Amino acid sequence: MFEFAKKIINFFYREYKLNLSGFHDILTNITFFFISIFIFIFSIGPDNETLSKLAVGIVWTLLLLSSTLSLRKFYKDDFDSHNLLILHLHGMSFEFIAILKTISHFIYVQIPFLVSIPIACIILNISFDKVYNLLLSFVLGSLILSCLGSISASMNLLNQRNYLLGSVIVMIFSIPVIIFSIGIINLEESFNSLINILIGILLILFSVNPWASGACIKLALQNN
Amino acid sequence: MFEFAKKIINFFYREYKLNLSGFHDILTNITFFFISIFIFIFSIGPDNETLSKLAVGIVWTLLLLSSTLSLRKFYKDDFDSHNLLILHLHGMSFEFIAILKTISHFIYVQIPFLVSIPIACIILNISFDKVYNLLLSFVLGSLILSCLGSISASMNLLNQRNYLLGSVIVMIFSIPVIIFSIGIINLEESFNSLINILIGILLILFSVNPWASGACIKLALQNN
Amino acid sequence: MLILQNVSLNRLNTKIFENISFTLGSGRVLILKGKNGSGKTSLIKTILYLLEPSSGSIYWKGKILPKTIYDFYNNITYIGDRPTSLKQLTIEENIKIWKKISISKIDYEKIRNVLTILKLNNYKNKKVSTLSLGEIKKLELLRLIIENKKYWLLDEPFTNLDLDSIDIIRQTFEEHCKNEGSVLFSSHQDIKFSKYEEIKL
Amino acid sequence: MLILQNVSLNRLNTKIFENISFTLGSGRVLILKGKNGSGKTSLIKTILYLLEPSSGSIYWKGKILPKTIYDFYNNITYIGDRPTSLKQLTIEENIKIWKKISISKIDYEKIRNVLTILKLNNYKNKKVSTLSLGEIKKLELLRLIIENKKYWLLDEPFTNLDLDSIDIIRQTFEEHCKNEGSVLFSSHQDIKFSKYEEIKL
Amino acid sequence: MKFLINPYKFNNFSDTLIKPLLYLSVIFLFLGLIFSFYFSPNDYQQGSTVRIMYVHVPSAWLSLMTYFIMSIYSILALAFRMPFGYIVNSAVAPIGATFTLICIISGSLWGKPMWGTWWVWDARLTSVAVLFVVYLIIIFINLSFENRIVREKVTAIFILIGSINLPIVKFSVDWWNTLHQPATISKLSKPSIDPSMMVPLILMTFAFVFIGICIAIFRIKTEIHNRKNNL
Ligand code: HEM
Ligand SMILES: Nc1ncnc2c1ncn2[C@@H]1O[C@H](COP(=O)(O)OP(=O)(O)OP(=O)(O)O)[C@@H](O)[C@H]1O
Ligand SMILES: Nc1ncnc2c1ncn2[C@@H]1O[C@H](COP(=O)(O)OP(=O)(O)OP(=O)(O)O)[C@@H](O)[C@H]1O
Ligand SMILES: [Mg+2]
Ligand SMILES: [Mg+2]
Repeated sequence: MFEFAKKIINFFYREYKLNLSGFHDILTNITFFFISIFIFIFSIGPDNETLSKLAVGIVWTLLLLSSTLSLRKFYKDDFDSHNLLILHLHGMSFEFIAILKTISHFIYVQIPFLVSIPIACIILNISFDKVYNLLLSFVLGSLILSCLGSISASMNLLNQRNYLLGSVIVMIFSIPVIIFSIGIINLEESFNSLINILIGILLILFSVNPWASGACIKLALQNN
Repeated sequence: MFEFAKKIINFFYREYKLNLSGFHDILTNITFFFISIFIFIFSIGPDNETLSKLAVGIVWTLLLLSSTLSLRKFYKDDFDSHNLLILHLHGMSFEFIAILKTISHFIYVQIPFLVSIPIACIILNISFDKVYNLLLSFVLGSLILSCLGSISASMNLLNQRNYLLGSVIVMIFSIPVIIFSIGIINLEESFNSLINILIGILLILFSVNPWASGACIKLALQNN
Repeated sequence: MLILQNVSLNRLNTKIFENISFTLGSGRVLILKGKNGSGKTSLIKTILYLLEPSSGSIYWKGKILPKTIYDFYNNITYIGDRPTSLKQLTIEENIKIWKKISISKIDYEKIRNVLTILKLNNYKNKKVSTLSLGEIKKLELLRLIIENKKYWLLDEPFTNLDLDSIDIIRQTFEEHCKNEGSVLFSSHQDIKFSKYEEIKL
Repeated sequence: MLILQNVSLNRLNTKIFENISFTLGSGRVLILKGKNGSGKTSLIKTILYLLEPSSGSIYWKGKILPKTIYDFYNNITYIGDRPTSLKQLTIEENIKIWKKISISKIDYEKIRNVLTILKLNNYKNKKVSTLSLGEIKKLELLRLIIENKKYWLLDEPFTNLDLDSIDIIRQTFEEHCKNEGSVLFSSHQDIKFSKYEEIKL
Repeated sequence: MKFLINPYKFNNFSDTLIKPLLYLSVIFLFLGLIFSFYFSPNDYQQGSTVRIMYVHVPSAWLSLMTYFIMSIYSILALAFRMPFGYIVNSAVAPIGATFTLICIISGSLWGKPMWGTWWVWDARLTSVAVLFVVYLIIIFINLSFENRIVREKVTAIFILIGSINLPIVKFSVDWWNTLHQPATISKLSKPSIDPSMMVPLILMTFAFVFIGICIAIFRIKTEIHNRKNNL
């Protein structure tokens, strides 16, 4: 049991080493995020009211788009260098690897974003009482995106030709998520029920993800 | 002379094989573009007026995104597999390779986007008299982004210390370009002078790009 | 003890190998030999049960394999035919990661000794991407020492190595066998062991 | 004719090799030998002028090198130590790309013959990512035939190959030398040529 | 009805079926075109643009129908392990996509004179656009994944998840108030449309159905043939 916990910690240590040296990817993402916000401000004009009305939607879309930016790194590098295989031989089932990878994607890729959301709120004139709801929905949403990303990135291992397809699949599945989360911020009365729906989606995805990703990784290893 | 032309054509043949395994890859690109627009609309809301105000910003963001998405493929794969070196040994200077790569990035990554812009105009309610100006500014803008992308991707090959220079500063460079181009659509009077500024930026970048990228590639080959 | 019984493998509907049987007990060296494309790498992957044999069965400690797979994994070190070290990190960082991943209790002194023997000690803080091919291969082989398992499965461990290093590795194998370990590897080169068996594919 | 005169190289302020001099004329086989990390790959890259020698000079057809570099490139085929074929494409597609890139006038019949000799003919429509390591290496070496240049520079051309294939490649080298070609390669293995020189690094 | 789930039976049965179907589709198309251009009245509001309806509505129905069929076959394939389902899925998806595209194009051609724009983002139109994208993704998955088993499973699962969109397309006009026409013809009770418009509509619908079935048969047969040779 103790050894098991140690394994998990060590996995995250490894991911940390991997992602930190690729820190420029995270930076690229964040820069993309802010530049896009600027683009919108310039194209709308600094009219405060429309801006704060649209702000949440814009932030959501940007979150989604930039998490598709990092899809390629999700499994590809480790797969190509056979490191997924080595991890597996150290007693982690592919399903377990998928879970850990998803969590580490959330920690190392999504969280830097979540941190920058309050700043985005300031720039976009979102009122501060909404920030709490916003953050909660974003945390749930980005966990969902991590799960979707894991599934589609593992599917992309089987498909060396068309890597955008993974992004497209993630995006079409995230449409309902976006609809719900936007609803959360606009209709404040039904906050709890909508959050519950989001949590429901998250739970479903979180339990489907290991099996789907694990199966894909296994198949990819057999074919390569 | 004739052989030289042949070399260029064959280079593009190779790039074609690398980038597109078939026509459906281009279609996937276009689909990606449209789904992104969908997602914007789902999150911003279907109000026609705000939409047409935001439309140009949306398209610009997506253009920026698509060119950052493909940055990794720009030189990295060919560099890692030593193919850049092989091309060089076939009599192409690194500067020349950079020019050809930039053009082929424009052709195989940006053009599929540009083709879908007229349709995007329809679904985003941009009035048709603007389409010509819009397309002109997008063609210029995406050429500029290709040049910037080439520089940043080649800097990323050096990756160890210069990553900040690589991705982020180049993205910041794209801000003035975008501001100009958005201005082009909104202020119709000064159209010509703004276009001229864009052309100026493009010319500067187009002549700087081969030297900058070529030097980076050469340095990267020495250090690797 | 690992036993293969009449194992055959198909990939994409073509037969790769047929009716392979052998036993890998403690203290033994097995060498896989065969032409290019004869299926050495595939056989090793089949033993690891990454590829499912199309017929025949593999036994580990008397039980049929997929059942006791994690116990099996717990007793082997596999080093494949391509480098797995992380290129953007230094030798030392890679070793640290491997130590953590395999929860190895080996002390750092011993690793340093091995590094010195392999002549890698001077490059400890060099990034893997700036090493020569042979140096990378030697770094890979270090995993054998770090993980400290009983069964070693290796795919072409001697490529890119110079003659001295080959001899060091050979001696390591022999020593491992004396300590009741066992080694299975594929190779195109002729390496002389005091006691070994060959499997022709 | 390629002449190296007292060439030395530093990388990251450490000396890699010093005062190397030799001549590569037509009809000759030069073999670079040396331990891991002794600088064989670096020397070949220096000859290609990808690394600038820290002292000494390289002459091509009597002229100092960086001046006539493209003429030099026009006369060599370099095959490095890692595969350059595109993994997502088939063998045939790769050959087609190489033919186009080098504007080679070789007819397809000849390539097919070579493929048959190398036993790759059955895999023509298989993707490179599903080939075995040796098969990939043989595919790489096909570039020698496609480009049809006089000078061949190769970095460890025999790794991963089985004995038969090594012999085929060796014969190809010998034949190339008979036709006034010349070959420079690095290797850890001992390959017997009828006439060759060794350079120790 | 075995031929609907067994590839060999299908192959034999479709050989006898294909000729009459071809004749039928030509006849119905001919009649339908004649009726819709000469024997149907102009609408008192819409003028002659109402004739777009005879293309728009059948193709809209068929795009939904095709997807529904694909969902059924996905269930058959996944739950009852009938590989014929996978064959149908990969053969029929492009047909459905084409119908959807026809629906969208004819709809926007109709929308310009009626609503003043080519496109609005109301629930019906948006959900049809999503349907089209779903079709496209199904096609792409079929083209990009090399491993056949993976490809089939992924497609089938994707089709099933995407079928959530079907009721949204169908009932969006009832659930939200939109610009788009609510169900008038396909209402369960009594259709509220003039019979003189009903006749060409029905003729055209049958023409589309037969054409669709013919193409589907051809595609399924080639798919079966391909699989036989690859295995
Ligand atoms: C691009 C825009 C459009 C799209 C994507 C679209 C989509 C659809 C779809 C999917 C259906 C089938 C619904 C069902 O089976 O219940 C349908 C039916 C129909 N559409 Fe459209 N439509 C569009 C534009 C229009 C326009 C502009 C008009 C006319 C003003 C129109 C009139 C109708 C009518 C009358 C029906 C038959 C409704 C029924 O009785 O079931 N549509 N459309
Ligand atoms: N992923 C794959 N899918 C289909 N066939 C494959 C795959 N990988 C290898 N093969 C084929 O299986 C055969 C055996 O390959 P394998 O890699 O096991 O050979 P090997 O004995 O290791 O050869 P080498 O000595 O060249 O390394 C080869 O003909 C190869 O083309
Ligand atoms: N990019 C680099 N930057 C700095 N040092 C390097 C770089 N590449 C190689 N070296 C060092 O230069 C030395 C020579 O490397 P080289 O690759 O030339 O050796 P080699 O003789 O080819 O060895 P091998 O037989 O293992 O292939 C090694 O010690 C290596 O660590
Ligand atoms: Mg092998
Ligand atoms: Mg070397």
